[in-house]
Amino acid sequence: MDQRVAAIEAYFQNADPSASLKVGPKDKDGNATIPAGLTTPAVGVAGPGHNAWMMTSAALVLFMTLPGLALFYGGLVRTKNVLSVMAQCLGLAGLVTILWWAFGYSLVFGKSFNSPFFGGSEYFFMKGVDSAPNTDYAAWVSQNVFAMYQMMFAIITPALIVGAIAERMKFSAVILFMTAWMFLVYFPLAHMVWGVTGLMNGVWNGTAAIKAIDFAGGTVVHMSSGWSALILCLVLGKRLGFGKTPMPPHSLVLCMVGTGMLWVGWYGFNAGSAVAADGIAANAFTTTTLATGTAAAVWALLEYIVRKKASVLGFCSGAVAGLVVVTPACGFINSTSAMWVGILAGAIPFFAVTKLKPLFGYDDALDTFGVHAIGGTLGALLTGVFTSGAVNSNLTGDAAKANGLDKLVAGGTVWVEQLKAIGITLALAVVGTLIIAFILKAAIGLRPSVEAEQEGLDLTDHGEEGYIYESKS
Amino acid sequence: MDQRVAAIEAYFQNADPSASLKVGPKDKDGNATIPAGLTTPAVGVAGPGHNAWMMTSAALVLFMTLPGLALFYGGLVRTKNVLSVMAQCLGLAGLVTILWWAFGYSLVFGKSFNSPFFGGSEYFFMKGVDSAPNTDYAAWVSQNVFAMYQMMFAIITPALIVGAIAERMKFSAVILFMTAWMFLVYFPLAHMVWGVTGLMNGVWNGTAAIKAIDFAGGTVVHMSSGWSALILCLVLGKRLGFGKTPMPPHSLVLCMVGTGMLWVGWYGFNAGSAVAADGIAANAFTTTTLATGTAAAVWALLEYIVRKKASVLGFCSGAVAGLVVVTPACGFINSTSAMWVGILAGAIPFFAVTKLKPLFGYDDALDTFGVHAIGGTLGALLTGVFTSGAVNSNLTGDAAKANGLDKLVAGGTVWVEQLKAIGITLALAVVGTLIIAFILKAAIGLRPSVEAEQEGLDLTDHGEEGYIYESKS
Amino acid sequence: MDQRVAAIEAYFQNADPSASLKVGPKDKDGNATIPAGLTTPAVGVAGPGHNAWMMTSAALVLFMTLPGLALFYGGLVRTKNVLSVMAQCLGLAGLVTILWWAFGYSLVFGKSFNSPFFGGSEYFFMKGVDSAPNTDYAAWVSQNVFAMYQMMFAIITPALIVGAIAERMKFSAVILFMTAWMFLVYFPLAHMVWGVTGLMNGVWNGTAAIKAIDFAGGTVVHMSSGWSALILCLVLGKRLGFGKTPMPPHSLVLCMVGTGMLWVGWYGFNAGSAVAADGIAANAFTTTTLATGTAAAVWALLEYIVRKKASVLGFCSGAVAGLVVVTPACGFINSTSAMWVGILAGAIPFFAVTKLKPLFGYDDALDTFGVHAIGGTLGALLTGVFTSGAVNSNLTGDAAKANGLDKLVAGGTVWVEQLKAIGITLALAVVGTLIIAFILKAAIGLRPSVEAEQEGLDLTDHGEEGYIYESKS
Amino acid sequence: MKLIIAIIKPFKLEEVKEALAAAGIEGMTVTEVKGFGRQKGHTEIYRGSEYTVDFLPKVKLEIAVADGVAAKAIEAIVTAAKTGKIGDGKVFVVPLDEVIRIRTDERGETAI
Amino acid sequence: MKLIIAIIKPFKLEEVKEALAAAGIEGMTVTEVKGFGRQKGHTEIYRGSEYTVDFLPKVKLEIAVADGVAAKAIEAIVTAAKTGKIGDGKVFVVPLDEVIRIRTDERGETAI
Amino acid sequence: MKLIIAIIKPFKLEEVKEALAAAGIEGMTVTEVKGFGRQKGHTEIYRGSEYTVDFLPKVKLEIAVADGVAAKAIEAIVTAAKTGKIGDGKVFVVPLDEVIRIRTDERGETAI
Ligand SMILES: Nc1ncnc2c1ncn2[C@@H]1O[C@H](COP(=O)(O)OP(=O)(O)O)[C@@H](O)[C@H]1O
Ligand SMILES: Nc1ncnc2c1ncn2[C@@H]1O[C@H](COP(=O)(O)OP(=O)(O)O)[C@@H](O)[C@H]1O
Ligand SMILES: Nc1ncnc2c1ncn2[C@@H]1O[C@H](COP(=O)(O)OP(=O)(O)O)[C@@H](O)[C@H]1O
Repeated sequence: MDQRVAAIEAYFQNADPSASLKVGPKDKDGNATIPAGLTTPAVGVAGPGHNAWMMTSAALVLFMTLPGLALFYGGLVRTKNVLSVMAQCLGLAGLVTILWWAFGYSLVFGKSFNSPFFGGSEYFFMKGVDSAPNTDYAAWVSQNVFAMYQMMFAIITPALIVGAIAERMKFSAVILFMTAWMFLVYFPLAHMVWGVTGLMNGVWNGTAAIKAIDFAGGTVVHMSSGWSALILCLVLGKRLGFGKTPMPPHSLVLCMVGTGMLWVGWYGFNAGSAVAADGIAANAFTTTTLATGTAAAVWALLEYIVRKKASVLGFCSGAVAGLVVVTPACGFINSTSAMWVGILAGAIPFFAVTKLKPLFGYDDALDTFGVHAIGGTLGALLTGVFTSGAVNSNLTGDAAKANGLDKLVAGGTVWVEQLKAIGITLALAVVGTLIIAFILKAAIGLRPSVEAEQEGLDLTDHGEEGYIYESKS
Repeated sequence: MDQRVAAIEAYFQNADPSASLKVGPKDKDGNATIPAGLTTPAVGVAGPGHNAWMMTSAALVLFMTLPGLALFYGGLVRTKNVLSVMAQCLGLAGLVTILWWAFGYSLVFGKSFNSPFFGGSEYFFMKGVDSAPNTDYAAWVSQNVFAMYQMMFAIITPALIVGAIAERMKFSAVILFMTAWMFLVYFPLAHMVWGVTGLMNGVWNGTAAIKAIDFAGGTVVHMSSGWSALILCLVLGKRLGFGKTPMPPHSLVLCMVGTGMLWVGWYGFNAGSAVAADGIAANAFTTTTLATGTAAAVWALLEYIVRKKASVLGFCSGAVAGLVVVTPACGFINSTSAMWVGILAGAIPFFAVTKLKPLFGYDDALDTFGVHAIGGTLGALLTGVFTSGAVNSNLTGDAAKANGLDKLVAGGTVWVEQLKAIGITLALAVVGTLIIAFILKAAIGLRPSVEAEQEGLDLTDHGEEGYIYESKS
Repeated sequence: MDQRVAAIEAYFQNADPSASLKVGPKDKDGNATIPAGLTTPAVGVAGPGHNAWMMTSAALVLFMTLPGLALFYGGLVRTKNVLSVMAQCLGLAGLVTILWWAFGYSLVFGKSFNSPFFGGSEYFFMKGVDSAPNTDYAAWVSQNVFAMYQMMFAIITPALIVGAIAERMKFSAVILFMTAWMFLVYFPLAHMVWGVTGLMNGVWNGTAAIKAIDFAGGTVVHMSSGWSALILCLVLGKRLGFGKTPMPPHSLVLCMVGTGMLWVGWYGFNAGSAVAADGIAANAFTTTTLATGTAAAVWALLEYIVRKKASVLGFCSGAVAGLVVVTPACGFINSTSAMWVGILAGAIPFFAVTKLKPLFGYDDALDTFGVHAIGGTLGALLTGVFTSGAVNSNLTGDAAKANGLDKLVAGGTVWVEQLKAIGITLALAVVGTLIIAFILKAAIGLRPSVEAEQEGLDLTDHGEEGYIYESKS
Repeated sequence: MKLIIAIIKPFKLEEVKEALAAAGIEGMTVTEVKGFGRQKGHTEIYRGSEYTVDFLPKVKLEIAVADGVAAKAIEAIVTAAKTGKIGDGKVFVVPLDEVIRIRTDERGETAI
Repeated sequence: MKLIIAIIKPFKLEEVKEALAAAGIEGMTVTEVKGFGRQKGHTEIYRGSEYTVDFLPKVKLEIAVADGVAAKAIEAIVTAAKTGKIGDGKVFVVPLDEVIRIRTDERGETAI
Repeated sequence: MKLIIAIIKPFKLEEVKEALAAAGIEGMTVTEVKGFGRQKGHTEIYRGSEYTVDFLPKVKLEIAVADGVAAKAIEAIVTAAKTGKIGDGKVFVVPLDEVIRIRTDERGETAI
C-alpha cells in the first residue's frame, strides 16, 4: 500500500513512480532493483496531466511552424515569393517527419552507441517507441509523445534557416541541403545537449565533459539555425537588386499574425521542455512571458528613441527576440532575471539587425542571423549568468552532483561551461554548413536562374501564385 | 483504504474508479453492484488531466472549423465567394449548436431507445448532462465536456460538404439541406458507429451486428460528408463557366494557413477521441503526426515526378489527405503502419483529384469527394488491415470479447467488417442526400440566379465584400 | 497514510490537500493548524492536470489578443489603419507585462493592504511568486502560472477599448492613456471583484460588502472596457468624414479569422477562470459553447429578418456578443440558461449596434460599446438572474455562507447585488476615463493632425504599410 | 494609327481576346478599372451602416492598331463583348501619332 | 468629342463625381494609379532599412464628352478637386475620334 | 502637347523614372496593367487543373509633355526600358489638346 501511494505521489512531483519499488538486490552499478513482478497500476504508464500537457505542447510547437513561422516569414518577403517560403516550411515538415521516424529520434535520444556525439540505433524506425514513458527523459510522459514533441523541434530548426536565404534559393537545393544538415548538424548537436549520454548535457548526463545547460534549445535550435543561416546566405550571395531595389515586406499583417502564433506556440516549446506539467514548467511559462513582453516593448521603445516611430515590425521583432533569448534560460532562471533577459533581448538583437547588418552588408533576408544567432548566443550566455538552483531542482539532481554542475551553479560559474557549449555549437554549425553548401553548389547549384529569381519563386519553383484578386464577375 | 487507492489508480489507467467498489449483491445481468452509500472522493468526478485534455481537444476541433476549414476552403474559392464559404461554416456552427443541444447529443449518445440506429431521448435539451462523467463513454471526463467535444465533430462534418458545392449554392438552401442532413444522415450514423448500442460499434457494443471500428470518424465524418458532397454536387450541377473560365484559388496563402490550423486542430480530433489523456491518446497522436507528414511529402513528391514542380497546394492537400485517412485508424495502429497509411494517403487521393475528377468531369469544387470520400473510405479499409491489438486494449476488452471483435483482430479479418461499415455508410450518405436534395430543389431551388452567381455570393447572399483595399487617403 | 491519500483525493475535488493535515492546535480565528513538519508529497505542489489546463488557458487568452483581437479589429478598419490597431494591441501586451510584473499582480491579488479597493504590496516585482500554489486562489495551480494567466486578462481589457477609438488616436496618447487607466480603473476594479479582500467578491470574500459574482470578467473586463470606450470616443470626437465617407471594413476575411481565434481562445478565458480542470471548468466550457453558437445564429437570423441577408460580420458579431454576455455567468449557470443567455446576447447587442448607435450618432468605430459595454452589463445582470447553486459549490462555500451569498442564491435575488456591482463598475469606468482623457488632451492632445489621420496612422504613427502587393518582377 | 480604348465587363475579357486574335490582333494592354454609368451598383451593409457602391468592376483594353484595322477591331470587340444588358461598356477611339517598340526601336505601324 | 483624363486625390473622388453629375455627366471610368510629381512622398523603415516612396496614390478619371460639354466638365472637376495644396493633380484633354456603346452599337455623341 | 503612354516591364520603372528625371521630366502617372503580346506567359497548375496565364504584369506610364520635349522623353524611356528581350513594351504618342493644373488653374504647357 505504501508503495502504491508513493507511486501516485510521484505523479505530483514528476518523480519516478517506481522508486519505492526498488527494494530488490543491487545491480552492478550498486543501484537497488525492482524485484520481478513487483509493480503498481501507476507504474509504467503515462500520467494524464503530464501527457495532456505534452500533447498540447507538441501541437503548439507544430503551430509555431505551420502556420506561425510560415506567416512570419511569408509576410516579410515580396509577394512573388510568399508561397516559396511556405512551401519550404511545409516541405521541411514532411522531410523531417520521415528522417526523424527513420533515424533522427534514435540518433538523438537513443543511447546504444554510448557516445557523447550520437545517440543509438535502438529506436531506428521508432522500434519499441510506444506509449509507456522512457524514464531517461520523462517519468510520466508517453515515449511516443515525447518523440513527436521533439520532432516538432527538429522541424522548426531548419525552417528558421529559410529566413536568411529567402527569395533566392532553389527549392530542390533547400531540400537537399536540409537533409544533409539534419544529419551533420542537428542530430549530433541535439544529442550532445539533450541526450542522456550527450557531451554537454550538464543536467542529465553525470559524466558530461561540458556541464552546460540549455532548457529549450538556445544552442540546439537558435544558435545552430542562426549561424548556419549566416554561412549559407554568404555562400549563396545577395538577392538580385539587393541594396538597390526596395524589398519591403509584402504583408506586415501576415507577419504580425505569425508573431502572435509564434508567441502562443512558444509556450509549448519552452514550458513543454519540462516534459511535465510541473513547477518547472510553470516557471518556464512565467519567465517566457515576462521576457517576451518586455523585449517587445524595449525594441519598440528603442525605435521610438532612434527615429520617433515604434513599428509593428519592431514589436514583432522584439517579441521574437525575447522568445529566442529566454529559450535556453526559461527553466533555470527566476522572474526578476527574466526581466533582465527581456531588456537585453530587446536591445542587442535590435542593434544587430539595424546596425551590424548594414555595416557588413550581408543579405540576411529576414534576419535569421540577427535574431536567432545573436539572440541564441546571448541567451546561452545569459543562462549561465542567471541560472538559479532554487528554481530547478535538477540543477542539484543526481547527474548534476555527479558531474559537478551543482557546484558551478552554487558558485555562479556556469557561464564558463556555456561559453564552451557556444564555441562547439558555433563551430559545428559553421563547418557543417560550409561543407554541405559547397558540395551542393558544385553538384546542382544553389540559386535559380536570374529570370526565375526575377519572376519570383512562387511561379518558377511551384507553379502557383499567392494571391489572385482580380475580379472576373 | 484499498478502494480509495484503487479508485485513484484507475485515473492512471483511464479505468472505472468504481470497479473496486462493486462488492454488493449481483444485479440481474450478473454484475456485482456498489452497495448503497459506498463511494470515495475520486469516484463520480472528472479527472483533472483527462478533463484538461478533453477541453483542450474540444477547443482544437472547433479551431479546425473556425477558422481552419473556413480558411482552407475560403482560400481556394474565387475572391467573390470567399465570404460565402465563411458564412456557411459560421452558420453551421450556429445551427448545429442548437440542434445538438436540443436533440443531437441524445440521439447519438443516449441509449433509451435501445436501438442500433438512434440513441435515446433521455438527454433531449441536454437534460441531466452535467459535469459528472458518463461512464458509458469516458470514466474520467465530464459528460458535458464530452457532449461539447462531440458537438464540434457534428459542426465540422457538414462544413466539409461545403467544399464540393462552393460558389454555387444559395445560403438558405445550404442551411435547410444541412438541417435535414443532420437528422437523416449524421445523427443515425454517429450512433451506429459510436453509440454504446450502435449497430457497428465493435469496440463498445457487445452485441454489435457489425464489429467495425472507427477511432475518430473515418465513416462518421469523412465518408459521410465526402459521399454526400459528391451526390449534392451532381444534383446541383457545375459552376457557370466550369471548364471554360479558369477558377484558380484566390489565396493559397489563406489555404496554407487553414491547413496548418487543420493539422494542429486535428490532434484534438484524433488524440482527443481516446476521451482521455492516456496511452491510447498518445498512440493516436503519434500515428496522426507520422501519417500526415509523410502524406504531405508523398503528394508533393508525386507532383514533382509528374510535372517537375511541388506546389503549396500539393503539400496542403497531402497533409489533409493524411489526416483524413489516418483518422479512423489512429488509435488502433502502430507507428510503422502509420507510415504506410501516410504513403497511401499521399498517393491515392492524389490520383482521385488529378485523374478521376477530370475523367468524370463532375465539379467537386474544392475536392471534398477526392480527399474526404476517397480518403475516408481508404482509411476505413486500412484500419481493418492494420489494426493491432497490442496498441489498444479496448480491442480485447469486455465488449470486444462479447461480440467477437477480439478474435477478428487476432485473425486479421477486421477489414471484412470494415467493408460492411463502408457499404452502410456509403448507402446512407448517398440515399439521404438524394432525398433531401431533390425535395429541396423542388421546394425552393438550390442555386442562386445566374446573375447572382456571376456577381458572387458574397454580395448577393451576404451583402458584403471580402476585401476592400482601395486607398481613399 | 489516510492523510496522504486524502491529499491526493483533494486533487480530484480541486480542494485544499492540506485540509486533512489540519490537526494541530487552533489559531486565533479558531481554525485548526497544521503541526510543524507535517506534510505529504502532494501538499504545496501544483497538480499536473490543473497546471496543464491553466498553462493552456493562459496561452489561449494571449491568443485572443495576439493575434485574435488584432485581426478582429484590424480587419474592420480601413487599409490605411490596419497596422495601427495591431501596434496598439502589441504595445499594450508589452506595456501591461511590465506594469503587471511591477505592481499589477500585487495590487489586484495581494492582500497586505487588507482593503476592499486595492490588494497589497507583498507581490510587487512578483516577489515570492513562484511555482507553489497560492491557495487563496487555487489549491492546485502554480502561483506564477496564475499570475501570468491573470496578466493575459489585464492585456486584453485595455486592448478592447482600442475598437472604439480606432483610426483617430495618436499612438503615444493611447499608450499614456492606458498606463493611467490600468492604475485608476483596472487594478482597483479587478481587486474589488476577484481579490480575496475585494469589495464585491461574493464568492471568496466572507466580508464582502457587495455579494456580487463575476465568473470570468463581465464587470472587470467587458463593462470596464466598454464604458470607458464610450467615454473616450466621445471625448475624442468622430473620425474625419464620419457619416459622409463610407468606412467599410477593409477585410472581413481577417475579421472572421480573428473571430474564430477569439472563440477558441475564450475557452481559456471562461473555463480557465475555474483555475482548475474540474467540473466547474467543464460547466463553464459548456455554457460558453452553447451561448456563443446560439448568439451567432440569433444575430444572423435577425439580420435575415430585418434585411433578408445574413452577413459574415453578423455571425461574427453574434459570436463575440455571446462570448461577452456569457463571460460573467458561465461558471454559475446551467446549460438551459446558457441557451437563454445566447438568445438575449444575439438580440440586445444587435439592436444596440444597429439602432442605438445611428440614433445617438457617436462614433464607436468598431462597436466596443455596443458589444462589450451593453453585452457586459447584460451579462452581469443575467448572471444574477440565472445563477444556480447546483452548478457551482462555491456559491454555498464558506465565504458565501459567511457573507450571505448562499441565501441570495437560494432566494434568487443575486441580481440585486449585481446591479450594485454594475453601478460601481460603470461609475469607476466613466469617471476614471473622463479624468485621464481630459488631462491627456490638455497635456499632449489625443488626435493626430488632420493630414496624418487622412494619410492613415500606419504611415504617420508607425512608418509602415500593411500590404505592398505591387508586382515588381 | 488609332488607339482603341474599350471598357467591357470583366467576364467577357477572354471572349474579346479571342475575337481580336481571330481578327489578327494579338497585342493589347489590360487594366482593371471601375465604371460608373447607367448600370446600377449594389448596397453593402455592415452592422447597420448601409453603403451604396456605384462603381462596378470593369476591364479596360488599350489596343494600338493601324488605321486600316481599326474598324475590324472595333467590330470584333463590340460583337464579343455584347450581352445586350445595361453596362456592356464603350469603345473609344483616339488618334495615335506614333508607336515605338522598345525592344527594337521600330516605329510606326511595324511597331504595333 | 473629347476624352478628359483627370488625375485627382483619392479622397476627392466622391465630390468630383457629384460635381460632374451636377454638370449632367453621369458616365466615367476610374482607375487607381500612382502619381509622381512635385508632391513629396514618405519614408518607410523596416528593421533599419529606409525606403523612400515617391509614388503617391491618385485616382484617374476618364470621361468621354461631347465637344460642347468639355469646358463645363473640366470646370466641374477642377473646382471639386481643388484643395490648393500641392499634389491636387491635372486634367488632360485628348481628341476623341469615335465612341461606340457596345450594348446598342450607337456611335458618336449619342453613345456617350 | 503630347501624351506619351509607355508600357514597360515593372522592374524597369525605377530606371525609367531616373532617365526621365535626367531629361528634365519630373511628372508622371503610373498604372499597374497586364500586357498581352508576343511574350509568352506561364502555366499554373492547381490540383491537376492547368491554367495558362497569357497576361503578364506590366507598368504603364502616362506622361504629358510639351511638343518640344517629346522626342527627348521617348528617347529616355526607350533607352532605359530596353533589355532586348521580348516583352520590353511599347511607347504610344497621342495628341494632347489641353492640360490644366488643378491646384492653380494654369493651362497649357506651364501646367505640365
Ligand atoms: N462618358 C463616359 N466616359 C468614360 N467611360 C464611360 C462613360 N460612360 C460610361 N462609361 C463606362 O462604360 C461603362 C458602361 O456604361 P453604362 O452607362 O453603365 O452602360 P451602357 O454602356 O450599357 O450604356 C461604365 O461602367 C463606364 O466604365
Ligand atoms: N507631366 C505629367 N504627366 C502625367 N501626369 C502628371 C504629370 N505631372 C504630374 N502628373 C500627375 O499629377 C499629380 C500631381 O502632380 P504634382 O506635381 O505632385 O502636384 P500639382 O499638380 O499640384 O502641381 C502627380 O502625382 C501625377 O499623377
Ligand atoms: N497593339 C498593342 N496595343 C496595346 N498594347 C500592346 C500592343 N502590343 C503590345 N502591347 C503591349 O506591349 C507589351 C509587350 O509586347 P510584346 O509583343 O510581348 O513584346 P515586344 O514589345 O517586345 O514586341 C505587351 O505585354 C502589351 O502590354
